[in-house]
Amino acid sequence: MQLAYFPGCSAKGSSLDYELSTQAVMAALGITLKEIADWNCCGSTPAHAVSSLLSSALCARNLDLAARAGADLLATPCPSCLSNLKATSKRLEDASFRQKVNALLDAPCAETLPKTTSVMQAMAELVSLDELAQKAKLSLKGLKLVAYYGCLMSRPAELMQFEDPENPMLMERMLTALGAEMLDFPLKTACCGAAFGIPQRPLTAKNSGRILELAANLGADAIVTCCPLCQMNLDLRQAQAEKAMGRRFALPAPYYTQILGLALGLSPEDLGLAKLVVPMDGLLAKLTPKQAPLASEAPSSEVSE
Amino acid sequence: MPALANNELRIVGFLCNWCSYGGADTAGVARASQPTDLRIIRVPCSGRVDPLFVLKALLNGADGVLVSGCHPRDCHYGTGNFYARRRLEVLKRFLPILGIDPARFSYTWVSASEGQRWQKVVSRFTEEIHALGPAPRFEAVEPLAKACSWTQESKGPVSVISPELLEQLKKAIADKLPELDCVLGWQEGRDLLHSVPLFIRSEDDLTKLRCDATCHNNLVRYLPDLKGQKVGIIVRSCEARSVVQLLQEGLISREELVVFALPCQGLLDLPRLEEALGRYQRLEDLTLTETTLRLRVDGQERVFQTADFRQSRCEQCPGELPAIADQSFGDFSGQTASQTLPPELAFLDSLNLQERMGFWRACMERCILCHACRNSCPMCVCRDQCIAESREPHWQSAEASVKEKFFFQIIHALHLAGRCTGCGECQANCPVGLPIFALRAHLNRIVSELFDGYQAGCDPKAVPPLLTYSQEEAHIHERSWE
Amino acid sequence: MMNKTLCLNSALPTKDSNAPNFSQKVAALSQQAIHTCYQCGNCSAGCPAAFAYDLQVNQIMRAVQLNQEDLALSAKSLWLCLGCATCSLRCPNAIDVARVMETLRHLARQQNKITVPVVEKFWLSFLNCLRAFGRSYEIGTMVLYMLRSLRLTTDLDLAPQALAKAKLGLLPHTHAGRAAVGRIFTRFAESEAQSKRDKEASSCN
Amino acid sequence: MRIGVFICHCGSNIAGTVDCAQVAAKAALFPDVVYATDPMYTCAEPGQAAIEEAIHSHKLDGVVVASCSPRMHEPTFRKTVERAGLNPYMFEMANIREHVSWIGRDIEANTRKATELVRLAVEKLRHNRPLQAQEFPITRRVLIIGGGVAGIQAALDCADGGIPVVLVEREATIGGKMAKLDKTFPTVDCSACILGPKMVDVAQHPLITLYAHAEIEAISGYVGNFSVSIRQRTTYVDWSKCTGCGTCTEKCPSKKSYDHFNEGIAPTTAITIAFPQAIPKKAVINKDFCRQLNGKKCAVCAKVCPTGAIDFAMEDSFVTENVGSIVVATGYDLMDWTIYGQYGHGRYPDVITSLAYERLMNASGPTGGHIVRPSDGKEPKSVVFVQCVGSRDPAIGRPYCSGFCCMYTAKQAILTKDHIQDSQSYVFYMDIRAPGKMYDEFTRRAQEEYGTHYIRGRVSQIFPDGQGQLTVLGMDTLLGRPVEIKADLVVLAVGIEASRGARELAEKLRISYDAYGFFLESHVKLKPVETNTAGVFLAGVCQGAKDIPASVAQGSAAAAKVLTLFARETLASNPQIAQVTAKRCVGCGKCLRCCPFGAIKSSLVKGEEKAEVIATMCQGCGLCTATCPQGAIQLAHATDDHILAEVNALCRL
Repeated sequence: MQLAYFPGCSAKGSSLDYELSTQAVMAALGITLKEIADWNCCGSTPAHAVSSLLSSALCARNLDLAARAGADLLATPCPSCLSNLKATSKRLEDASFRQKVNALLDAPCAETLPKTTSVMQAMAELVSLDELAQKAKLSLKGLKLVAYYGCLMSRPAELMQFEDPENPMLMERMLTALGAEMLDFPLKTACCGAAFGIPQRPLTAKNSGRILELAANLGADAIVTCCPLCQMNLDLRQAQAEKAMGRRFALPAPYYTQILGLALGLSPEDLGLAKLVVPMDGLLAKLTPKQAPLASEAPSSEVSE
Repeated sequence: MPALANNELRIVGFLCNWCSYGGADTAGVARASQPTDLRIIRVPCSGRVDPLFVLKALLNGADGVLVSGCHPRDCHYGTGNFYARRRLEVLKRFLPILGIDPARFSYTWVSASEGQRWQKVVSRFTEEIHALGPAPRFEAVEPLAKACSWTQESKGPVSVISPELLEQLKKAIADKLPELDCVLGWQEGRDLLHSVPLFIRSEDDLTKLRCDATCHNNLVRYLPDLKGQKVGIIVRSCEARSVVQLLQEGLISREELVVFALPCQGLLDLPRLEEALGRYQRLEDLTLTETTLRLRVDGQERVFQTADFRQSRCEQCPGELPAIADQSFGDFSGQTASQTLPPELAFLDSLNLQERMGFWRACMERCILCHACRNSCPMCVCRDQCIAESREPHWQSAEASVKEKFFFQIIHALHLAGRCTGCGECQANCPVGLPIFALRAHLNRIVSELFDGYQAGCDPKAVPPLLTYSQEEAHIHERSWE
Repeated sequence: MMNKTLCLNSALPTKDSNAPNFSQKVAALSQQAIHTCYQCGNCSAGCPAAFAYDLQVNQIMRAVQLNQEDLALSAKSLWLCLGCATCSLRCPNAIDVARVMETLRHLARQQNKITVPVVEKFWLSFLNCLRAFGRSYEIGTMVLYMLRSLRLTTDLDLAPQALAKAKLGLLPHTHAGRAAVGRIFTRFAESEAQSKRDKEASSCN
Repeated sequence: MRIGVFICHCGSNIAGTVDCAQVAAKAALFPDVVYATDPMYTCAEPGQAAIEEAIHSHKLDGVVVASCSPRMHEPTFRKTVERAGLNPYMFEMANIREHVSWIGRDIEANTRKATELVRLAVEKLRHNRPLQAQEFPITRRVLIIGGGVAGIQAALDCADGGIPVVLVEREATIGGKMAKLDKTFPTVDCSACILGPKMVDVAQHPLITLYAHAEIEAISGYVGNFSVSIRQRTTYVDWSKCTGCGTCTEKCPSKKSYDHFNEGIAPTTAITIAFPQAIPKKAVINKDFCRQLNGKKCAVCAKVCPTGAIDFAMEDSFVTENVGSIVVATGYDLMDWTIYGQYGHGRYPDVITSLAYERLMNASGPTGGHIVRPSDGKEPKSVVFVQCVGSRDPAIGRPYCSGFCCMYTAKQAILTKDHIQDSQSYVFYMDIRAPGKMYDEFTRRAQEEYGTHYIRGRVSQIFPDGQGQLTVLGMDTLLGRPVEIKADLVVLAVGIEASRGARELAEKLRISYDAYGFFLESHVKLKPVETNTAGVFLAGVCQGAKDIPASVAQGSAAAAKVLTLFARETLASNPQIAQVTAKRCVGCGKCLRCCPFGAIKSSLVKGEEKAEVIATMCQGCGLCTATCPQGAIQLAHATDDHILAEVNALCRL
């Protein structure tokens, strides 16, 4: 299976571990990610904060590259990139807006642009929970986790078309299938403070703090993330959040791909675990080998070692 | 859209008293501004709206007609709008064959509480009618003098009844005759090529009986008049379907009927044959085989390939005989369905709306209002009570304008919706050769599309689709006014 | 400004003018039915940045309804909005409030009402790097931002961690598309300048 | 014919945008019109007198009034012309207000349109013939659907007025929502104490037949003579034997049944009697939870029942009742609030509905009236009430106000303080709607005497804080600050919707309903109890949100309508019915097949089959007229000629 892939800038910088683990997990699941050549930044928040036109022009170039490479579906791990790509596709339905965007590009973008999706949804689409569970080497049994999606994965709801916008359950389904105990986490779509960590630190520290606090109160071993920016706020900036809330969390905030990767038996190096600021050592220790399926349930084709 | 004062178009609305008229009141109470073009006629129920009212309005100068009733399931009378939905949908699809833009007619459902929806409906409909502009007037359109080709490449042979089979039939009739008041068949008319109906009352009459491909008259036309008598009838596929339809409608009674069925491969198209023959004094002899017709005319031998003169109607014959025969004669296996588009209809389909109206305009100039089409139709059961000629109700004025003549054709066609068995007698009997069967063929096509391939005259137990309804219509989709 | 009595009459529509008032303008640009807001406050109740706002989201909506352009566009809140769209998700009148906020931000920028300059400086630093390199360049953005905002110690506390974990790429990515992105920015700047000139020309007439 | 035309100004309602004098002047030129004028108010007493006067002085034999909708004043003017000696059906109306003056401002266009509508009416009137109503006997019994407080009131009033009543209730007991309430506002008196006696009266009244645990299967007929098929849903208990002793409910081993009456706050047994004051006080088996009915061996109830009333083989049965009138009082249900993900989709046990809270406070409820948290049985100290959950929320398609939530929320806040002295209540509201007698004072008391904190704003999210409490994120729009409250219990004032099955019932009754399933009254202001189907009346919340006093008042109003209808032995039929011209009829029976009322039969006329209309059954829809190809059956005053005259008046220029 092949999937056109837009990694987004963070993948090459601050969230290199997300990129490593995404690549590793997808490979383990038999899906090849085909990075579109020569892609550029989606513009992130600053571009659309300044102008929808600028933001859409930057995204349109990427969509156009993907279309010319023959993709009809483009996946990205980053919710922020996805949000910009989807918003652009929507805006381009308006002919006059499309004209304005085309005027900013070197050449008008292709008539038919690929649909866009998150790597998470594409994975769920291509690999069933049963298959996932079957491919697992280690069990997550005994792990208490909360899944944290952030805002952009599900909002705006009409645009993102991701699960129940108030209570998405996709990560829960995946991780439960691998044996983890998923705690009901009411703040799973609350905002972490986004990119304001730099210009307005209290905004980010307080919001991330609130999220971490609830996860800690619920007794979670880790807060599982899927967005580079959220992950940075919850992990790298966790100390800032602790300061704002006046208490210590020491709560690991791995990417869901890192947890999936562990269950699939991939090595911590392949998954970039060393890049996590809050270490996962305690959690790693809890992993157990998957119980061998009962003889009657074992797939006949499997060769016993 | 505020229509400009002097730019108003003529839009007629038929609104049911209980829902839509109330909805329009609700819109008024809410001061929901609307274009002023629409004039509302209050009717008790959308089911009261005879599609002919809509056509009357459209032919008489309305630029648009809107019918609105209660939402399906909410009819004040329970089921009126279910019937309306079927009839009005058939009407909407019928309009294009007349050359009328179907967008000029719309029907919808608005409840008494839906003032806003009513405002939207009126505004949208008025806007659409304005986009179309004033409707072309039938009496003012340019006549389109274009000949409609009736010929059609024929594949099949025509019917020949062997002397043995004919004898078998005669014997069977003779056996049954004592219990019957009469038996309907055919006999030679003014010459060997032209048949007329034969009312067999005695064995002597039997000697005159003929049943070959020249015998085209649909005998079923006489059956309703003979109600109360015990009658036998010789049928082929087309007559059989007419019998079934009349049985369905309760206009003849099965107990009073004895059906003698004959197989049929096809009939000869007499008007075309006459044209090929030219004027003649005497037809001296006729020999018919399945493939050739030999005539001795004024001492001259003429030979025709029957395939060239097979009635186009026989190309669309569904073939199979409905199961109503009391006695069957001969081999029915050769009857196959071919189901091509009637040539008249194919011709009209090839024209655009404007051309179609022009074409009918030219036709109606030639119509002499002789009513032969109606009188030969086995389904025209109103007889002397045809609304085209009555004072009360007064549907048609006595003037013989093209518009009134056209309206007569529309009455006949719409009264046949879901009932026409496609025998083609209307057109065959037209003295000026107007392709009026196209109207019926189009209606049959609509009925088949809307009601799961329904064909009139196939099943004696079926309920004609316009005399029933279903709560959810599979093929009728209400338009959205968004 | 916050405590000033507002004169609502100044926003009366003029009879002979067809020009849309502020509320209608925002409604048109954001494609949202501003007038349906009935001030339930649900947007503010769920807003993660509300504690930092000078004017709450529902108050900004109110200001727009009453055509208080200056009040709405001068709100610092516009620049503190995280764009998380919680307000839009829960608005009982289905107003995409986040989109209204973004529209107001665009309008404020056009009028040079940048009431929280550090935020804009951060954005511009990001975009400058993007223009130069085609992809975001975190260290570059930080350096530019620190120079612009004169906040030279921003996130200094994180630097050891970030560097140790190699969180930030020290060099910008190199890729062929950077020139194409640069051209997008150039054309965008031209089109902005042009529309500004057009606006000035029309207001002179 | 001599026709008089009256173009009403309706004050400025019509004259504001229609040149009435000009319309009258043009109307005077229409065929057969001998008199045309434009009075100020035609429907007022002087206006009607002027019509009568004109009929006499101008020897009119037909009248056209152009004014408001005929749905409003057609009956008024029919009586007017009748007083002047004309047949009431020699009258037509043109609607130049709702359909003209109120929907456009262009005087020129409106005047032209009004003139054409008058022309239409004149042309129609020219085809009118005098019609005579027939008298037909009526069944003086009434069916009341729904045994809530509105239905109970209507039943008692009708029965006290001497009219036999058939009362059909879907649940196993009458009493409706009111029976579930603890106290009622604004007097805080006990709901059971004021409703209970009325319920007993229903049970004991000799003229009331009660079918509980029953539903309406089908309705046919028309005003004066309805035939109603009632489905008696199986209870698996023979009620003729059941004494309501309750032994079965004590012994039933299946104790996990969902308790509908108690809104599910605690489980109950599979065989139940809804509550101690239930009427009828009979047991019912819940099929979903009964062991015996689910293939397990049990039948404990059958063993302990002293009268042998348990019947596991019982099936639904049907009864037919003939009545002359119907009162619909089907009430409401709560909307499904679990669509709100931000309030937890229903997965937090301590977020409950206001109706469940009533059962929690009620002394006859499962907790014996002790307010405790469903999650851990602890007494809550901090209680948050959230109003407008599912009301005034256009985003979920419910823009309407549920009417009584503000009041009961205030009551619940007061009662909370009464129950738990050291508790604090918070109410999130958007507006306090308290316009009734003593209502506003009541909401003030909740704040002033009971210290309830009223916070103006909606709640964005409710979630468990992981430490045993719920976090409520709200907004105080008056303070301009978001607020956060730690709550032990959250009570949602869930919006109402039309009772489940209301739409299907409306279809059976042939009455209309609005976009939200509430039944449509004939006129919002002037006919709030009537429906568009003669003989069918509305009472209570099924027509729209209202509180107990208003429901009771409407129940009495509906009863008054029934008694008015039954004040006579016979009813006059609508003479605007179908008529057959036997000569034209070919006896094809197409009309018989379509008639929705079975009002056409086939009869032999001179040996030929012809259609014949049964006058008292025909309701005048005209479907037959549109169906008959010969035009042999014509609906009086909507004949083909009437409608053709109207079409021609509009189209033939």
